[in-house]
Formats: sequence, structure tokens, C-alpha cells
Amino acid sequence: MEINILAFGQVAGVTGANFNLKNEVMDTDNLQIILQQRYPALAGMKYAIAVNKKMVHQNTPIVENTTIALLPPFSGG
Amino acid sequence: MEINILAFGQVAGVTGANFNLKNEVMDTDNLQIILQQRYPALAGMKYAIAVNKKMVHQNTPIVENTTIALLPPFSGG
Amino acid sequence: MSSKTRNIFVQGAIDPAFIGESIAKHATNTSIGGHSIFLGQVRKDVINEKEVAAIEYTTYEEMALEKMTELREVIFKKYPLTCMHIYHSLGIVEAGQICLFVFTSAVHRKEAIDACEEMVELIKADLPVWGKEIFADESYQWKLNK
Amino acid sequence: MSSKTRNIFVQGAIDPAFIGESIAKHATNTSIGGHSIFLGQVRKDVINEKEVAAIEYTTYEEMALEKMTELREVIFKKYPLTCMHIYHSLGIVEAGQICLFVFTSAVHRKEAIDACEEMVELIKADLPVWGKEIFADESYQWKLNK
Repeated sequence: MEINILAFGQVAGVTGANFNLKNEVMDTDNLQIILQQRYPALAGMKYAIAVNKKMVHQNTPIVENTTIALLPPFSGG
Repeated sequence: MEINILAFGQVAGVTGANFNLKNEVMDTDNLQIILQQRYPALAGMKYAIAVNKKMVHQNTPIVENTTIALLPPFSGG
Repeated sequence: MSSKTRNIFVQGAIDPAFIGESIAKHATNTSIGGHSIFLGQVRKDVINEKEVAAIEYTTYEEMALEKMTELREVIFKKYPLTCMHIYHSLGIVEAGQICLFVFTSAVHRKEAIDACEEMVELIKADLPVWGKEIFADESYQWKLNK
Repeated sequence: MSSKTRNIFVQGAIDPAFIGESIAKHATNTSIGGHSIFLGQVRKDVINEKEVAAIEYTTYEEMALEKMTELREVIFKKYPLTCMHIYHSLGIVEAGQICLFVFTSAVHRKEAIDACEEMVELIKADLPVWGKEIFADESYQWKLNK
């Protein structure tokens, strides 16, 4: 399974705005570990994960065709 | 002493916008009694009295060169 | 009274384009982070089957301007505002038109929003202004503020 | 989702003249008694002796528009509004320019005012938008909302 990940704000500055992971990614906790390994600069960077455009507040399975987004704290307005 | 009185809103509809009282007027309580006699239509009409552009909340003496105004409830905005 | 007395009254309705222009003027004040605006609009209320066509506003101008100076001082003491502008119509304002424009600006949004709301309440309660609701058949009744 | 998804985003600053025009459009809705408007303006903050020249806004648009539909529903359920309009800038907005325009209208002022304030807080907290504060020397830092 290849998953496509969108990133925004300062996270995008580290990962790029759009990238793929070819690893087997089980769930969002697992995703964070993989991201941390691939992008050490994410350490200490606060971000939330959205799965199919909804913020996740607990570990959430990642299945085929899931849209993943990495969202640093919002600062609109 | 002749005193000049300004009236506004529905009170002005009864008394006119500007009128004189030639009676001896001691204070604001006294003024209300005189007005009531002269303009029976004021009965049941709610209004406050301003003396020199300040609302009075208790009986207030009326001296020479006092500006008196009769103010029905405000309805600006 | 040390503060300058400003005139807040305008004849007839407040033009929305004027509101746009007032906003634009604040672009040069780059310490402002938030503006709060309240606009009163004349409602075509139906009272005893008659529609309000317009409100005619009158004031005790001398007292009103003194009161406004006082209210401005109250608000500026309570909130750290960058500026505040207030306009109230006199004379005829037709249903659908703007009769009150309260505009506060501050470094942070909270102060602008709270000051604007409080100013609107003070104007409604304390400003010697009277609205006469004029019906389509030219009869009228005096407006009551809630 | 049954509600229509509206686009709230505009490229660059929000023109004060557009705000005036938006207000003018409401003259035909004569049930409205009060409008409340909040405007966010980009501040020329000084951070480590450098002035903010502009903020560049980006968004996760698909998610943001879904979220806005949801927030609109929350507000319309809670307050009896006549209407609500929201615009947020994307891209570069210079210091002194308007980046957020929230506009609520209701029969009575209280509902318009409360709904506008609550909507502003929801937008700041829940809308996936990011502001990059760009300094005069082209360096930048990511904006943090309080």
C-alpha cells in the first residue's frame, strides 16, 4: 500500500507539501513513528493528523484510499 | 422668573418642542405638577427631566438660567 | 470637559460606501489587529397590520454630544482601543437603510469586540435620541427600545 | 452533507469597498435590525527588532470548506440569524490590509453580535489555515494564534 500525505505550514517546510510513503502504515500512531524516522526535523514540531479531512484525536487505522494530512496549529484570521 | 423648556419625542407632540412657563417653579417635582395641570395629555406619558443637560433622578431645584428638557424614553439606534 | 466634542450625527441614512471608506482609512494604522462594527438597520416591522416604512430620528443634540463624550471616555478607560467612530442618523431613514454605525479597532480582537458591543448598549440606553416609526399611510408611533 | 459548500477564500487582501458593497446588498432584506462585522487586519508587529511586512496565508482548502459548512450549521442552529457571510484571504496580505471578514445579520442586535463573535473564535480555532509572517528582509516565522 502506498499512501499519499499532504502537509501544511511549517510541517510542509520539512516534508514538502505532498509526498508518498511506501511503507506499510497500520494506523496514525504508526505513521507518526515512520515520519519521525524519515524526517528527524519533525521532532518537537507540533502537528495534528487529519484522516479523510477529519482531525483524529486518538489512534486511527489507515486503510486503502485514505487521505492523510499533517496539520500544524492553525493560525488563520 | 420665566423658564424655557425643551421637549422631545411624544412629549413634544403634546407641549410643542419649546415653550415657556411664567409660573414660579421651585424645583423639578413642582415643575411636573405644573406641567400636568397645563397639559393633561401628559398623564400616563413617561418622561424624565434633564436640568442643564443632565438627567435628574431626584427632586432638583430650578434656578435662574436653568435649561430644562423633558425627555421621553430614548429609542435611538 | 477636556475631551473634544465630536459630532456623531448625520442627516438621513448612513451610506454603506461611507462604511467601506471608513474601514479603508485604517489601513495606515498598522498596530490594529481587529475591527468590530455594529450596524443598526431600520426594520420593516408590521405593527397592527401596518408596515413601518421609515424611522424619523430626532435628538437633543447638545445633550447627546455631551453624553457621547462621556460614553467615549468610559469605553476608552475600560478597553485599550486604537480608535472608535460612531455615527447616528437624524431625520428620515427608510426600512432597509443603516441608522447606526459603531466602529471600534484594537490591537487584539477581544477588546474591539467587547467595546463595540458595550458602546451599542450605552447608545441605546443613554443617548437622547428618539425614533418615530412612520407607517406607509403616514400614521406613526414612537419606537420603544428593548 | 446536505448544506451547500460555499467558498470563503479570496486571493489577497479583502477590499474595504467590497465590505461596503456587501453591506449595501442587505438593504433589500428589511427584516434585519442589526449587523455585526468583524474584520481581521494584519499587524506590523515587531518581533526581534524585525517588522512584519505581510502575512502569507495557506489552507487545506477541501477540509477548510467542509469545516466551514459544519461551523455555519453550528452557528445557525444556535442563533436565529438572517444571514452570515465569511471571507478569508489566501496568499499575501500586507500589514494594514484586511484578511478576515465575518458578517452576521439578525432581526435583533444581540443575536448578530453573539453569533459574529462566536464565529470568529471558531474560525481561529478550527479552520485549517496557516499564516506565515513575512518580515521586511524576506525572512519569516509561522504565526501563532492565541
